Parts: sequence; C-alpha cells; structure tokens
Amino acid sequence: MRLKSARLIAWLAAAALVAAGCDNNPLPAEPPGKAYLHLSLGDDPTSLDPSGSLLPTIVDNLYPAYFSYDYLKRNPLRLNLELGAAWPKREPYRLPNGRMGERWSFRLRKGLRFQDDACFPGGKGREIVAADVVFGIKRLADPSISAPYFSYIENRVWGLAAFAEHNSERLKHGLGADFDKDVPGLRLDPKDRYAFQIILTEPFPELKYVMALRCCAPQAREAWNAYGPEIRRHPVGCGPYVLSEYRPKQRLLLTPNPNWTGPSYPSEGAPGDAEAGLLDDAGKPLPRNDGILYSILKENVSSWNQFLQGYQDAWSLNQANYQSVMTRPGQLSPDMKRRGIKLITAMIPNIVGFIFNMDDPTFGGLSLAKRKLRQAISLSIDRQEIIDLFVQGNALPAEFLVPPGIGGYDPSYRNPFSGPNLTKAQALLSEAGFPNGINSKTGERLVLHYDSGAQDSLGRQFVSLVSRQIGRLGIEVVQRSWRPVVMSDRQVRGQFQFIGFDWYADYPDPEMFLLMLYSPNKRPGMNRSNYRNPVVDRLFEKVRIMEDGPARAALIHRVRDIVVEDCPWVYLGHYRSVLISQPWLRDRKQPEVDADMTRYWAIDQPMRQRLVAEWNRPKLWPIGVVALFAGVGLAPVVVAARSRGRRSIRERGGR
Amino acid sequence: MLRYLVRRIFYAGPILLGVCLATFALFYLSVSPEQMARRNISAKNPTQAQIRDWLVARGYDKPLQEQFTRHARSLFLLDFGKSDSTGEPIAQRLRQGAVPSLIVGSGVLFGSVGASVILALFVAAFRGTYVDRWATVLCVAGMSVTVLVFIIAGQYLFGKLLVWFPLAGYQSGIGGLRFAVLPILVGVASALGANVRFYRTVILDEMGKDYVRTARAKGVSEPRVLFVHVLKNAAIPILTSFVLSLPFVVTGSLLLESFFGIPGIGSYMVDAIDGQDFAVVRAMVFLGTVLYLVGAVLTDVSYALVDPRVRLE
Amino acid sequence: MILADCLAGLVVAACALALIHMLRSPLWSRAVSGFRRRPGAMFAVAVLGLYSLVAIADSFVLPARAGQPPETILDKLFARPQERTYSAPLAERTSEATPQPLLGRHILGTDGLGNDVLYRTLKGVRTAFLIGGATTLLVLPLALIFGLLAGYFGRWVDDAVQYVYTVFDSIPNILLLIAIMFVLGQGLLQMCLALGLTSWIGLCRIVRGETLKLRERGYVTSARALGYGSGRIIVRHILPNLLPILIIYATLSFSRLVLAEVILSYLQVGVPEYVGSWGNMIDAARLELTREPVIWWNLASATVAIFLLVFSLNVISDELRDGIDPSLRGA
Amino acid sequence: MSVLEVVGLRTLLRVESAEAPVVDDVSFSISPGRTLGLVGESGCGKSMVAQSVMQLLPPPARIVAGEVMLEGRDLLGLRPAQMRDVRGRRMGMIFQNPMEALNPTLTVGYQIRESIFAHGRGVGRELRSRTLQMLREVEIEDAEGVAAKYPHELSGGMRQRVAIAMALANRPAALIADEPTTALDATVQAAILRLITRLQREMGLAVLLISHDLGVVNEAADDVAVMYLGQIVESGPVDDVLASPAHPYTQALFASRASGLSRTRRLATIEGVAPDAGSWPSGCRFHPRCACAQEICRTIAPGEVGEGSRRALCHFAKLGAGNAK
Repeated sequence: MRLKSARLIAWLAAAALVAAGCDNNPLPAEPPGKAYLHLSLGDDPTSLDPSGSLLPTIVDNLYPAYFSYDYLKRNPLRLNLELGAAWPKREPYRLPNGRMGERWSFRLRKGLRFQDDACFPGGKGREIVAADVVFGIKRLADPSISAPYFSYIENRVWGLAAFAEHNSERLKHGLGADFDKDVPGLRLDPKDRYAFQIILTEPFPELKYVMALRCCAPQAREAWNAYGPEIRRHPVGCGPYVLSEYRPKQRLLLTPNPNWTGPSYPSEGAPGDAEAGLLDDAGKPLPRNDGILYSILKENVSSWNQFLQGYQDAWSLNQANYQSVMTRPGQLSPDMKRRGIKLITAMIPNIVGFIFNMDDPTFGGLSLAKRKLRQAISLSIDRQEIIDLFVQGNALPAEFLVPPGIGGYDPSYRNPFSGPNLTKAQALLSEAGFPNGINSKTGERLVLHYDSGAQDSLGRQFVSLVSRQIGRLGIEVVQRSWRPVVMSDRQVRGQFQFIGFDWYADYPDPEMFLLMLYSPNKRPGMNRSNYRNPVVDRLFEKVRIMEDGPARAALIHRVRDIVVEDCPWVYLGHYRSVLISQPWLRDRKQPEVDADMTRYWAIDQPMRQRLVAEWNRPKLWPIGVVALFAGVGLAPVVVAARSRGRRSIRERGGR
Repeated sequence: MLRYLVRRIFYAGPILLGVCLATFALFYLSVSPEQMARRNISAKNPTQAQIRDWLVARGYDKPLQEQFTRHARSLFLLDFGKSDSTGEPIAQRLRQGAVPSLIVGSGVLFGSVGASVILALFVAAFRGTYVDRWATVLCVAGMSVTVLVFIIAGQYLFGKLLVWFPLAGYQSGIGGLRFAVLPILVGVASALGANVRFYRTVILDEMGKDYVRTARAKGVSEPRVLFVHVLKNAAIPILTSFVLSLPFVVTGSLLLESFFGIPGIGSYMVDAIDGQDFAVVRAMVFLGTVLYLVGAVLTDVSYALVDPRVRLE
Repeated sequence: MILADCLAGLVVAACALALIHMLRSPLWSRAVSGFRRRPGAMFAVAVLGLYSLVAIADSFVLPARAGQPPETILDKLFARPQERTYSAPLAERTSEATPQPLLGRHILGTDGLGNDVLYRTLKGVRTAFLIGGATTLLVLPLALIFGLLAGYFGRWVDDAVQYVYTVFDSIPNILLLIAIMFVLGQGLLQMCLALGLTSWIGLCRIVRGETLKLRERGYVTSARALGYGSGRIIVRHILPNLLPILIIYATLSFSRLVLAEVILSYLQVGVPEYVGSWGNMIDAARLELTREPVIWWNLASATVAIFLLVFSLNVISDELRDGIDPSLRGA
Repeated sequence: MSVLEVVGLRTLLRVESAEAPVVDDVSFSISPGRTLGLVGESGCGKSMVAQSVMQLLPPPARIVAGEVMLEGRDLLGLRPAQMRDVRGRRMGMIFQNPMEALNPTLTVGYQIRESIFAHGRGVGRELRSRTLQMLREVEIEDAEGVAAKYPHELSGGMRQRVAIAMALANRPAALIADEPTTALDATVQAAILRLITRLQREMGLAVLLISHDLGVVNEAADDVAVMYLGQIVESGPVDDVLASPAHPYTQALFASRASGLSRTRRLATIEGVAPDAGSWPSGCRFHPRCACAQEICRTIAPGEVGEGSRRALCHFAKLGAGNAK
C-alpha cells in the first residue's frame, strides 16, 4: 500500500511534467497582437527614483528631462528639446555677495501630463508645470536618498547647499526633508506657470547637459506625499512608458504611456544612417514597440545562453562575452554571422587606465627620477594586447584622458610614453636608478604593489596579464586582491601604489575628465592619484567655465602636455560599448552617452517567431545516449534479479 | 514533552544572543560602516556629507554597544527592519523569497531523499553482487563531481539540447513550476551519490539485524521486510539528515538559486553579502539560527515518533 | 608565501607521521595490506602517489635566475611561451581566425588567455593538497581538544563547548565562511583558516560522543581507580581509540574541502589567480563554455583532476573503514 | 513418518574468495511430537543447519546439495515465493537473542499479527483475537496490555514468549529453536523450555532444538545429534547417548559438564580449539583434539557406524546397550 502511494506520486509528477509542457521559453505569455521587446537585467534596478538612480536603464523611459540627446546624430552629440519649449536664455547675474553668477531661464512645453496614478485626484495624471521640475531638483538635496548627481550642482545652484545642510540637520532629528523651504537659486515665474529660472553662483556652461539628466525630470509632489521613499519601487513619471508590472528579482514590464506626447522618430540622421535603414521609420510616433519586458537574471552565463536561444532581443556585451561573440578583434564569430546577429558599437566617453599614488615614496612625486620611473612602467604596458585579449579590440588605445567626441580630443596626438617600447622603458628605468629593475644603490629589486578589486576570473586574469607585462622590466609585481568594498576604501584613503582606474562621463564635456587632475579634487575626491601641479590647476580653472571651441582645446592641450610628462596615469584605452542585437530588431543605434534609448527600437515579430522556433528545435540524441547507458547499466541488474529467482533450482542442479 | 520544549526554548536564548554577537563582531571586523555607506550610495563618488547622512539615517553613527542592543532587541522581537541598501522592509522580501525557495528547496530535499531511499533499498537488495559494487563506485563518482559541473551539464542537456526546460528564470504561480524542475533535477542528481551511499550503509546495517531474520522466518515477503521493517528502523539516521537540512529548504540553496535565477532567500542572502547590507545579513543569520534550532527540536521530536525507545524529557 | 611553504611542510610531515603510525599498528597494516588485493584501492593509491609527486615538484623552488621570478620544478618543466589565444588539445594552431602557429605543444590545449591547460591543472594539485591538508591539520586539533575536553570532563566544560559549537553550527555555514574570509582577506592561507574554523564542528561532535562512550569503558575506569591523572588517561587510553575515526574523517574531510574550494571560487572568495587552483579554472571555464567554438577542455581537465583526487580519497577512506571495522562492511 | 527430514545437506560459506563447507553431509529426521536436540560447540555449524533448513542463510553462504523434506515436500526445490509461504506457516523458528530478534519499532501485537496476515490468514477482528489467543497460549496473562507494548518494554523471558507466539501463530508442523534459552536467566530458561515442551505436546510439533548446553537437551529433547565441524558425529535417543556416548567428542563434551550443570565450564576439558571453516583437518576431523586418536584417524575419514537408532562417526565407536548401562 505504501508502494501504491509511491507509484501514484510518481505518476502525478510525470503528469505535472507533461502539463508543464516541454518548452524552454522562459518568458511569460504576451497579450495577443503585442510584441514586447525582451531585454535582461543582471539585478533589480537599485532605484527607479530619478533622483536616486545612477543608471539610465528604465528610469530614462519613465522620466524624460528638459533636453534629450539626438538618437541618430553624432560627433558632436546634439541636444534636442524633450520637455522643453525653448532653449534656455543665459545671462549674467549679480549675486547678493557681489560675485558674478549666471541666470538660466527655462520654459516647459504646455500640455505635458504625468502618467495616470492613484496618487492624483481621480487617478488621472495632472498637467506638468515648472514647479514639478523645481521640486525634482530640490529632491536631490534630500540627504536620505544620497542623490548621485547632486555634487554637480550642489555648490553651483545658489542656496542649494544651504538647503541640503538644513535637511541634513533635520535628518539628525529623525525628520524628513523640508521641501517647502525656498531655494533662492530655483525661481518660479509667478506669471507663467511653465517657466522657471536657475541662478548659478558661477558660470557653468555644462548646465544644459545636467538638464538632460533624469535627475532633473519633473516629479509630482503628490507621488512623494503618497509613496515617500517607496517611490523607488513605484515610479510616477511622465515619459513614453509606464511601469505596469514589477516582480522583484523576476521581471519588469514597461508599457506605452497613453498620456505621453513627445517628439517622434527623427527624420534626419548622421551620414550612413539612411543607408543602414535607420531612417525608414522617420516621423513615426514613439515608442516604436508595444512594451519592454526585462527579465532579471543574475547569472550572466544563463542569461547569455537565453540570448543565444532568441529569448532576448539585444545584449550589451560585458567583458565576459566579448570572446563569445567575436573570434577576432572587431569581427563577429561565424556562428553569430550565420544567425544574422548585428553588431553595434559606440564610444561612450570614458577612460580606462591605471593610476599611481603620487604620495607614494617609491613611485609618487614629481622629481625627475620618479617621473622617469613612472614613464618606464607606462612604456612597458602593451595596450593593444590587453585590448585584443579582453575586449576583442573594442577599444581605442588611449593617449590621454580625453576621449574622442569630446572637446580637446586630438586624433593625431601620440603620447611619447605609450607602450609597448621596452628598450625605451629600460633606458628610462636605468636613468631613474633602477637598471633592470634593480636599485643601483642597494642592489634590491624594485617591487611594485598592484592592488585590485578583481573578484571574478576575468578580473584576475587581467591583473595577471598586466603584472606580466610590467614584470618584463625586471620589476617584481606583487598582486594584491581585495574585496571591492575594501578596494574602494583603500583607493579613497590612498593605500595603494598602482591600481586600475576607469571613469566615464555623465555628459560629453572635457571638464568631466580633467577634474581628475585638479588638486582640490584630491582624495576622497576624484583626483585619486593626488596629482598636484599648480600650473594644471590654474589651467583647469579656466577651462571649466569656458565654452567649447578652439581656445578651450588649446588650453586642454597644454594641460595634456604637462600631465603626460608627469605621468600620474597610464592610459589604456577608451572602451567602446558594444551591443549585439537579434536580426529581427530594427532601428538599433547605440547612444554615445549613458542614456536609455529603447523607445526607438522596433521588432519584426513574424521573423522573431520564425527564428526562435528554428533555433530551439530539440536534439534528441541525448535520449538515445541515456537510454543506451541505462540499458548497459541495467542489464546486469536484470540478469542478477533473474538468477536470484532461479538460485535454488540451479543449486540443486549442482548437487 | 512540555518540559522538553520549555527547556529547549530556554536554551535557545543564549545561543541566539551568541549568534547575534558573532554576526555583529564579524561584520564590523570585515567592513566599517563608512565602507558600507560608500558601497551602498549609488553615486560614483559620494561626498563626505552624503556618507555622513547615510550613516545617520541608518543609525550607524551611534556607539557600538547601543547599536548592538538595538539590533539584538529588534531581532528578538522578530522585527527585521529595513534593508540598508534598498530601504525595503526585509520581512516583505523574505515573504516574497520564501515561496520560490520553498518550491526548489523542498523539491530537492524530498526528491533526493525519496530517490536515494528507493535506490539505496534497491542496491541493498542486491548486496554482495556486482550491481551493489558498481552502484557504490557510481555513488563515490557522483560525490566526486562538483555541483557546478552538474549545473552546467544539466543546463546544457535539458535546456540547450532537449529544450525541455528554460535555462533559468522564474515566474510566480503554477506556470513557474516548470522553472523549478531543472534546478530540482540538478539538485537531486548532485545529492544522490552521497545520500545513496549513506542510506545503503544504514539499510545494510539494519538488514544484518536479527529482527530481519525473524521477520523472514515468519514468512514476511521481501518488499515488506524492506519497506516496513528495515525502513522503519533505518528511518532514524535518515530522519536526522533530513531534518537537519530542513532549514536550507527555507533559506534556499545558494548556488542553485543564483545560477538558475530563482528569486529565493538564498540568492537574497548572497546579494546582501555582496552589497554589504548588514541589516539583511543579520536578519538572515538570525532567521537561519532560529530555523536551525527549530530543526534540532524537530529532529528530536521525529526520533520520538519513529523510535518508541526514545522519550523526550 | 613563506607561511604557505611552512604549511606545505607541515602537511607532508603530518601525512608521513600518519603513514608511519598506520604501518606500525597491526590493525592498520592489515587494512593497508588488504589494498593489494583490490584493484580499486591500488588505483586510488597510485593516483594519490602521482598527485603527491606533482605537489612535491611544485613545492621545490629552484635557484632564481637574474631578473626572473623564482620557479618551482614544475614551472621549469612547463617553461613555455605564452600563446596569444586558445587552442584545442594537441592542436597545431591557435583558434584565431588567421591561425597562428603555436609556440609549443600543448597536450591539453590552452585556455582563453593562451595558458597551457595541463600546466594550470597540475598547478592546482599543490593548492588542493594545501587546502585539504592544512585545513584538516587545523580541524583535527581543534576538534580533538574541544571534543575530548567536553566528553571527558563533562559538566560545565561540556556545556561551554556545546554552546560554542551550537552557536557556530547554527550560523548558516556559507555565510560564516564568507564572513571569515572577509575578515581575514583573500589568500590560500586565509582560505584554509576560514574553512578550518567552519568545519571542525562535525568532528568535534563525533569526538565528544566517542569520548563519552570510552570514558565508561572498563580500562578507563580502572585507570582512574589506579589514580592516573586525567591527562595521562586521555592521551594513553582514549586518544589511541579515537585514531581510526580521526584518520577516516581526515581522509573524507580532505576530499570535501577540495570540492568546497570550487564553490568558494564561484562565490568570488577563492584564492588569487596566480596561486592556480581548480576552482578558479572551473570558474573561468563557465565563461569559456559560451564561446564559439566552445572551449571545453579547460573545464574538463579541472573536473577530471578533482574527480580523480576526490574519488581516490573516498575509495581509500572506504577501504580503511572496511579494513578496520568489519562490522561496517555490510552484511 | 517424519515431519522434517534432512538428507545429505551440504552448505558452503564464502570466506575471502574461497568457499568452504560449514555443513557437510548432515542428515536427520524428526517425527511429529518429537524433539531433536542438536548440540555442539559454537562454530560447529548448528545454526547453519537451522538456517539452511529455513533457507535464511546470509548471502556469503549457499546450499549446494541435499534434501530438506517438510511433510514430504522438498523445500530446496521451491521457488523463493513458495519457500516464503512455507516459512512461518508450516515451519516456525525462534532465535537465540530475544532482545534483538524483535523489531524495536513495531508493537508486539503488530508483529504477531503480521506473522498471521503475511500468509493471508484472517482479517480485522479475527486477526486481533487470534493474536491475543496466541499470547495467552504462551502463558502471557495480560495479553491485551502486552500486545500494545513495544519489545523494549518487556523482559527477556516475555520477549522469547512473544517470539514463540509469532513462530507458532500459524500452527506450523515444525519448529526450529536456535538456542532459545541461551540468553536468559536460569529460572526463565526452565520456564521457556517447559513452555516449548507443552506447546509441542499440544500441537504435535516436530522440534529441532539447537543448543550447546547438554542440560537443556537432556531436559527437553527426545533425540540428540552431536555436531562437530559441520558433521553429525553421533546421534540417537537422548537417554542412550547420555548414558553411553560412543564418540570421543561426545564423551569429552559430556565429561566437561559431568561436574554439574554449570554452563561456563562446558568444554573446559577438551584440549585445543575448534579450527575455522576452511581449515579442517583431514581424516577424522576430531583427531587433533582426540585423546585416543590413532594413525588411521589422521588419514581416513571414518564411516558411519549404526545400531538401531544410534549412529556414530568414529573408527572406534563403541555402540551397544551393554556399554550403556
């Protein structure tokens, strides 16, 4: 009777299996006639609150800002009005303390509406006014959300720092931020409810870029009152999409926002876009798809395999995938080509490299010998080898901090200390007093500590490769690996000699890069190497408040020549962001800034269905193999069982 | 029985307190609050003011013993508080994660115990023959392969070649069960070797006992001897291993969950460690301890149920 | 590194001591001599012997040449140039689109970075021996001391020891392990310590239980009646009776630890890359499996290496158990 | 007509990849209502005989030759399922150690009931009443109370009574009692023996009583067979054999308990130790320990000498009534 119940359970389990269907499609069923875009995330978005979010994914689709970057046009990047009605008026403004600041006057489009949400009266999204933008900016000064972009405007918008200080004080007593308190630098026009002014304490031409960031999107006070900090999981935006389903650690679904009235698909693009078919949908309304379904999958390998099965439409390559996609630098693998997968690359302004600790007794300092030592190490590094091995050539070897597409970039410039040049490096090393890596005075080998936060296998391999390259000079490289938390702490405290360092710009301006050389930004600021050169400081202060142009470029080149000689950095490359997309995805272009542009992408649904079915035909040979093994394995069991049955008979025969 | 329970609860207090203290000490030895703040503030380069505000908002600016007493008190009152990194209530996240963890965990547990017991009985029935010998070798072989290889092979076979199950992912509701099948299969397969070998020893041990001979001398059929007589006695060590792994049903299997994208408590725990989320870590450790202690009580209770010689006192 | 070398010496010394002890005691030598009749056991011994040779070859550092890092005998044997990219086992060219001739023969091919897979696999042997051996060396005294004290003296000592290990045991194991690794930092030694601190409880429990049983035996009671000191009774009368359990447990825990290293590497708290370990290889191979064409030989050789070691250890512990305790042999 | 007849039984035991006989050409027969006592040192193969008859040998042992006839049916020719039906229904068995022989996790009542329903006899209420009746038959007063108890709650004597009840629950024709009293106190021993004798009389059982204790055999058996190293060296009616043992081994065995019924000194006067299976001496197996061994004993295995119901396996067996009294 026990046996019977066991059998019953087995049957039930089998039935359940059959009922579940033999299918490897991980996606939920979609409403008929809808074609969602299928994308994946490595984890829940840390926050969907535009004030607290660093990453553009999803948030950009929910919270558009005053400006947006042009989808197609590049080099230079162009800002378009998104919520704005007109380009801001910029004029000098005398502050009460007598210093000269700037006043920017903005005006929003009329008729913009928030998405429908229960926090509004009647559940209908109300019209957006200038006060909503001001409220959004004020929210950056709420200490409880640690807003990532706050530092860009904290000391530049008049009175904002004091407002933040006021809120910090309230926090200490367990009180929330006080948004009713006025900030003098954020002014509403009493006559025009769509207009507002921002008063800056110093000229800040990059404010236009900040106004393109999601943190300056309009936000509804009602939503804050209703949801409080839970806004991070319950966004109330005004963008092309609304968040219609959110299951933490499972999936997120964005569907088009009926209240959205925004610019349509661009009708002119960069050279070559028309030929690539990117202008076929010109003038059609956005979004170009019926929704976006994000699957949240932590394990990168699993989620990559799902892309290969066609269950994800696009894939942003990370270090781990380069080799899966490309067999040689810049080229898709034969399998990818056969599948018709498209490769899209773009240069998001960034710099990857290594920094020396300029306070280190052995490697830091601006004396000639120390400079030569650093230059020698810089010359020992083979940038191309690293780029080829780790990103399959998807990076431009860097000569200086400023990447292409940014003012002050000079494509013809060659850094005299770019590697690999071992002979020159050896010579410089000897001049620095360490011939063949041996201290000529003490006879001791030079030891370079290379700290890293490398945790995964690729990171560890990267460290090994770089160590080997530097080791060719005869220097002993000691690799030390720390947990990321500890590593960033050591970085901030300056407990390092030589570390890897990378940085990307939130907006396309050289100031974003040069600030890493400005001595007031010393640790814990972004000048992590603690590079101090008064000439560079003075030049930077000029560059910061200038408009882009030849004059600014000349100043940047002067900075460059000084810094390259001082060599606080070893420049490795400007990495391209590489995306691959399935053949059924149309209108894909990779933005050259950190922004989410998925609303422009369209799907060829019949093609998707056909190819996914084709790619997922079951291969049944494993069943045969398993059956064979089971047969071979079970045969002795059967024989043994039968011989047991016959035992007494056989044994009588043996009598 | 009542006295037993009261005594166990009485003992649980100091143990839980010890665990709280150990967690607290280990966490503060491994990471400073400032590092935690830096890790959790999403800005690329948080300012000192932001770090200070972060610490103030979460009470990490208070003296250590005040923090400890506050944490311990709220944990003992089963108030898990809010996550340091996301700010969401931990209890809510635990509730969400419990179901997937329970599905996968109980699937693996029951599947592996069921399959192992049946296989072990089968192997034991063929004791002394080379079926038994090869089965033992296979078991040891199964124990010698890492779980990772089982996972990779399972995904490749069922997800890529046979296309029976999704490679990874999860959906709530009945439709989500098909996501659980592959992790369960892999979990069962990886546990099978060790379990079958252990159960076989236990069962053979029992099969050598005199009462089995008595039962046979009465003319009791062989399946009945195995399933009623032997299994009931072998159940005691089997139960121990079963009940001791019960806490993991709830806390989830870390590897399976993170590899197969199951949003269970196990992967929540890994995320918390990864993100230096002390609030979550201390809640999870506390919960794990409570479950462990409950498991220990359950073991004793189940002994008493199976073996009439055991009395709880 | 110096500490790790000392540890290596300790492991070797402990293994030698255990072997000598085993060969001298008739009980063990009978068990060991039984090996000769069993092909499985002979195979296991042969594998272990081979692995030990590799581990020893990887432990002796040759005099360093000028300008070169120190090399072990194993490094010397595999002193071949780094390839540019990966190649299949026994291939003559790399897998680049325009195949480059290889600089040397690679029996098991090379991994994504052009490292010889056989070399990396052999490099893992010493690490595995250290993780298994050194950790077991840490576990044994910890478990013995606490278990013996608790079992022999009972009362408050027992309560205290039980309290400590219940607290340890009730913290989810993997969390505790990671936390200790965090506190100690990364490295081979640190991993041994962390693994040791988290895995002594099982043995401690067994030792305590056995001691409780042994304490009631006639010869212990009579020894006490003769007025022997507790220390003498523990060392002379109880400890020798625990040795069989200890040695079997040590063999098993060795194999468990080797497997645990893989999981830790997956959780990103493994040993540094330059140490060379199977866990790191498998972790790296996960990504290489998604490559086109698939690099399977990296995963395969690490898996086979682990498999052989763990399998052999298990077989040997089974044989020892059978040899020593015939009642466990099964009816 | 005999109930149980064993002819030429031969059982091999596998030791370290070689097989050696443990039961060697053993023959005997038991009539209804009679008891055959099988005596011998431990390790001589008594229990192996019993287990061979029941076909409950542990896996390393197997029967290679012989016949076991129960009520005229050859049990060795039966299929396992048929043999299972014979066990417990036509032939019961009780074991040496009542502490271990009962399943500790099942109630006494259940275990007796199982003995009955394993052979498809009786259901529900009837099962229960038969169980209680069996318990009363083995002289257990509080039958209902005992039936609900677990073995560990009973004394050794009670447990053996329960074991007897289990073995006899289906009214078998034969009972094999393998050292039924060895593990019990002397007083309990006598009670159990009396119980077995009584039940035997009432049910007309053929009993194979295995013991190393001549006293037990003397008290309860009608016939006796003496085993040494797998062979029956002497057999005959108890009184005859006890009065005039023909085989030197029987004599020695008998001499060893002549001083009294002490169990502990039972073979103190036989020199040497019985060798293990597989290393039995050639010729007469007893010769290395025999006081009166001759050259012939060393080389030639003795044939069976018989006179009436008496049999002996010795070159110098002295049989006959004259010798007896």
